[in-house]
Amino acid sequence: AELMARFDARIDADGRIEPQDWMPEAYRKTLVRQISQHAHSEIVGMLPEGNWISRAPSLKRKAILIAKVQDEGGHGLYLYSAAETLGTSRDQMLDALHSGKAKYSSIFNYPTLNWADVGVIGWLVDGAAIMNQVPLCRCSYGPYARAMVRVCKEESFHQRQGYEALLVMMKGTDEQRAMVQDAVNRYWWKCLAMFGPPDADSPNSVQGMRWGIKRISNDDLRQKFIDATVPQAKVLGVTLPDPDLKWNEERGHYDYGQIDWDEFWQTVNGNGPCNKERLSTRVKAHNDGQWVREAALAHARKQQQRAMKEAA
Amino acid sequence: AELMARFDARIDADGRIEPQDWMPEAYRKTLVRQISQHAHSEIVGMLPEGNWISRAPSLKRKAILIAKVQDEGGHGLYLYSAAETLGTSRDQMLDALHSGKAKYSSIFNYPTLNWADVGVIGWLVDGAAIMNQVPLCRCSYGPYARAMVRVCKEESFHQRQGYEALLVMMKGTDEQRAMVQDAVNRYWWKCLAMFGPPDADSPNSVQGMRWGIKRISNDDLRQKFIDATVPQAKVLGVTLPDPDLKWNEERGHYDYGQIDWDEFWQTVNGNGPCNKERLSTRVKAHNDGQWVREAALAHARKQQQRAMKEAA
Amino acid sequence: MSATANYLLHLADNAVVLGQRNAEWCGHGPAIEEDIALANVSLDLIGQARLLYQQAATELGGDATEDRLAYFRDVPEFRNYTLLELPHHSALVGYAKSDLDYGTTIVRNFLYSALMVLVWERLQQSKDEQLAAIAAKSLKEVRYHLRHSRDWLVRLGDGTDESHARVQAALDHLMPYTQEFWTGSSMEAAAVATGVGVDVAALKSDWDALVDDALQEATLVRPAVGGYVTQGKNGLHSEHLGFLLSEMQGLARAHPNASW
Amino acid sequence: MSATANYLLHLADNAVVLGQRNAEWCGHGPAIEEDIALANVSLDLIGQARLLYQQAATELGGDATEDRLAYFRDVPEFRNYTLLELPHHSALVGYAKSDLDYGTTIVRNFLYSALMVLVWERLQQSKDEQLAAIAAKSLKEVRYHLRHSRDWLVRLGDGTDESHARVQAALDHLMPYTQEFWTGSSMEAAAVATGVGVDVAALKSDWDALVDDALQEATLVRPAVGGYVTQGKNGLHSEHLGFLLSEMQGLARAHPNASW
Repeated sequence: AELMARFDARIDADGRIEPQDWMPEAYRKTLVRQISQHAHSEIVGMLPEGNWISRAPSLKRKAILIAKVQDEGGHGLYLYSAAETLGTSRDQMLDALHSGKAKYSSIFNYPTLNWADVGVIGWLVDGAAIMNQVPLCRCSYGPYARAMVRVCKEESFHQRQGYEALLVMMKGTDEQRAMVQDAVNRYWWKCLAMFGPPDADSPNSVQGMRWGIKRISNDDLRQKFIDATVPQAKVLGVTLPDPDLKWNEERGHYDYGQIDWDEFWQTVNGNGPCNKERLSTRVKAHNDGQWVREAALAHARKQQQRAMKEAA
Repeated sequence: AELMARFDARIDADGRIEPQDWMPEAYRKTLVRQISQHAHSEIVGMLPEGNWISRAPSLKRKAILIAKVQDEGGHGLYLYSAAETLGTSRDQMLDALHSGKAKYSSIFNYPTLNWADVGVIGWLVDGAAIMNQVPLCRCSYGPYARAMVRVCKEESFHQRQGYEALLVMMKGTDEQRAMVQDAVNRYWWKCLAMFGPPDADSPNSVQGMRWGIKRISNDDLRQKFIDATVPQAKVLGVTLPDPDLKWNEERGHYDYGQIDWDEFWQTVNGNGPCNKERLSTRVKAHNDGQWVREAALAHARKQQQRAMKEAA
Repeated sequence: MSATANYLLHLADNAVVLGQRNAEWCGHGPAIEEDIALANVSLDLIGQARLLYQQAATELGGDATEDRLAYFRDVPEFRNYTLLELPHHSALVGYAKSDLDYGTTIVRNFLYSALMVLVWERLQQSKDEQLAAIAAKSLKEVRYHLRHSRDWLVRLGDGTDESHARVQAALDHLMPYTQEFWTGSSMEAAAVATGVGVDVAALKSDWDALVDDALQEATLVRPAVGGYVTQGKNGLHSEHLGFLLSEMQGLARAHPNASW
Repeated sequence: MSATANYLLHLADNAVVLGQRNAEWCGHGPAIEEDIALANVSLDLIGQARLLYQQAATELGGDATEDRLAYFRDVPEFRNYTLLELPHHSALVGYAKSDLDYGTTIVRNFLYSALMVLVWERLQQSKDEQLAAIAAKSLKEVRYHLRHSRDWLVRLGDGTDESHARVQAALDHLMPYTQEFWTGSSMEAAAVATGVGVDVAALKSDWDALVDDALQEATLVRPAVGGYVTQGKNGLHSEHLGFLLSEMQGLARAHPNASW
């Protein structure tokens, strides 16, 4: 009870909880779930964009895309490390992913169907992710907060690169403009859903707020994202596929239409267009790589034995 | 000895030997080697052309190419059947192929590098094969001779199709003409080598001639092929890559340059550009298909048992 | 675009995409007989595609030709069922290379042929006389495709433990994609309205009977389906079609002014 | 084409083709660290290719640009070593899909990096100042590539029985392709004559020492080589390059007037 009181006081004072500190089991569990889910999203998120590396239409864009996907792998690594400070191993987390117990961001269960998807993922998907993640830089758990500072910095860079790639395409041929519009049409609503269900239907959020893990509500973040994105879409010259989207002078915000939550939950629950492919691709990579990982372990053991022999 | 005399008499009278007839062991062995080698060539020969099916530049050409490759599979089947009449099984022959003991036509150890290769294989490779094979339609062994009648008919059709495809390309763009010339440059000399070493270096031929398996010498066939092809090349508008190629009024034939027999033997002996790939592709197909063949056998056995039960 | 042209392109795209996939076995089949059989299926499908594209080109007029339609349209313009563009193995992203699985090939050919015997049968009465003629020819071909794939489905299902497991896995993987057959589309509705097309949803019970009968003989379990319904026929494809078309169309597009 | 441009294209094609191959692991590696490492190698190689193509474009003048050189040349114009275009598994025809084998990837990266540390080192003294500058930058990168692939070569060779067998098989498969490094070509001779290029044959004993040292530590046997010597650097490639380029160039070629 004394520990709990000290923990609560630290949270209330906006202080940081560190790995060696005592923390309630529910706090630990919530963080492990959230951080590992975030790590899985980075790793699975390499696939839809990776889909276009071999076909990137210029060497510059190919290099930018490889660098971006590589960064996502790096984010996955920091985040797995952050989760490991809470006493769970990477293998445990990967098992949970591969067995379907752990989730990852549902946005990656949609296919990338044309080259503009890569730009739109940078602009809108990373944009939405940043909105979600910036508040996490002030999260109460130290290692997660610090990982998020680095992640957000790189994600902002990716977002700008994505937007810039779309600007170039919109200045190009009719076919290029059509690609961008097609990609925006397919991704816009899915991005709005990335902020999670409406606050009224999101009971988990309260505890998250209390613990300083979640700082802003789903609906507030969504509104902030829409308000930031509409002017960017205008500059770009694309139409956001929502006839209800218009400025509300009174609210000082953009109004927007109904999100298809049924489709969102279908996808979250495994019935999106690419859920099976994404997961089986990860499982296959893991299984196919087993002999490589085993070799590395075996070699390390042999090295150690040799060192011990020499020392003896 | 009486059997041998009867066999010799039949051969001398240009009669046919049939599966149930007595034949000398060496005759049988020679035929098994030659027919199975021919069958293997058909099967391996599906690979270099199959390489372009997915990329054929029009649906018509795609259909023609699929039909051609399918015919080659069919030729392989008749020829394996013809060889089986000599008391060897398809499995034994395939084992010999897969273990590298049996040979196949060395021409298929060269890569197909542009679309015109498909046409050139039809025109020159099939053309050379027909020259070699037409005499086999009168071969002393009945099943082989009959198989060859059908094979030659289809091959002539393929040759005309190949030539026609090249004619269309030569009437097309500069790039198309360059493709045809490039393919002819790469294939011409290899096709001349298809007739085998010069008669002076080809001791096996004598016995083959005696037995009515081989009817015309390597050099005579080669000359016949060259004499037939040069005018076709002129019509087509391609240059055959041999500066020594010219009409010899006295001989009534075209003279031609030196064939690189060293390169020929290197490739025959396993060191051509694609020997390993061709063989490992066949081996992989065979191994990967094992579960399918086993399933078919298991099902057939079950069917038989069910039928026997019902009958009982 | 006219309802008829739209509908012809749907049928043609189905045929060309599955024809392209089946041809991938050429030289790699489990027995020479199967190399030949699949080449034959592929050849029939390419032949059907040619007739259908030619007819669509006539409908469309202008500079449309069979090859412009097959080689110069992009992914979102293709109207084939998603089922037909999948690689010959279970779920994996498009660029992850994997091996050819004969079970997957057989199951797909079976599920599609079972539909198309019914479709072509009805389309013999299409108001579009050319399409009716194509249907009569295609019906004969697809009956053979159905027999071939059904025979192998039974062999693999009733064969060894391994083959049973593999073909059941392929069935579990592919069956959900057949949901796309039965969901309506404006493209199909328009063709049905003019008497050119067939109402595929009305064929479901016949298809179920064909499938159930074969699965029973093959000792396979029909998986329950649900979840995501693919929409390839509306132009919304999987990531696989892009790779298939890039290989198929590359040479033709590199030489847009060439004749072959 | 000038000797320098020719030689720059050889170096650039090497880099872009191997960069394209290494990137195929992205999302499919045996551990996230390896996904990142191979993406990094790929990124370095694409970066080298860009600088080299830019320099070649300057040499060539006219409408040459880095992307025209990478995306609008055909197979016979590419001058990369055949070794670098092979898929990540042992010998199979180009269109036979198969799995990625990490042993093959590591052995190839090792054999090539061991050469290129020597080549870039010498090219720092190239008479072409731009190339000398690119060499200085590339040398740092390729040292990392060599360390990464050598470390894994040792781990796999000295690891388990399975990994030893697999990496030895990859070595046996790939080593014959290194013969292409040492056979002369007019393209290289011309560049050596002007002081722009390096005489690769003269590097063989240094390369042998690097390779033998690593193989010994990895407990691997260096296979004897002989037989066919590939000639990719002279434009005569394997069947694999066509598939690699068709995927790489397809989108760019479908939109020849677009900027990206």
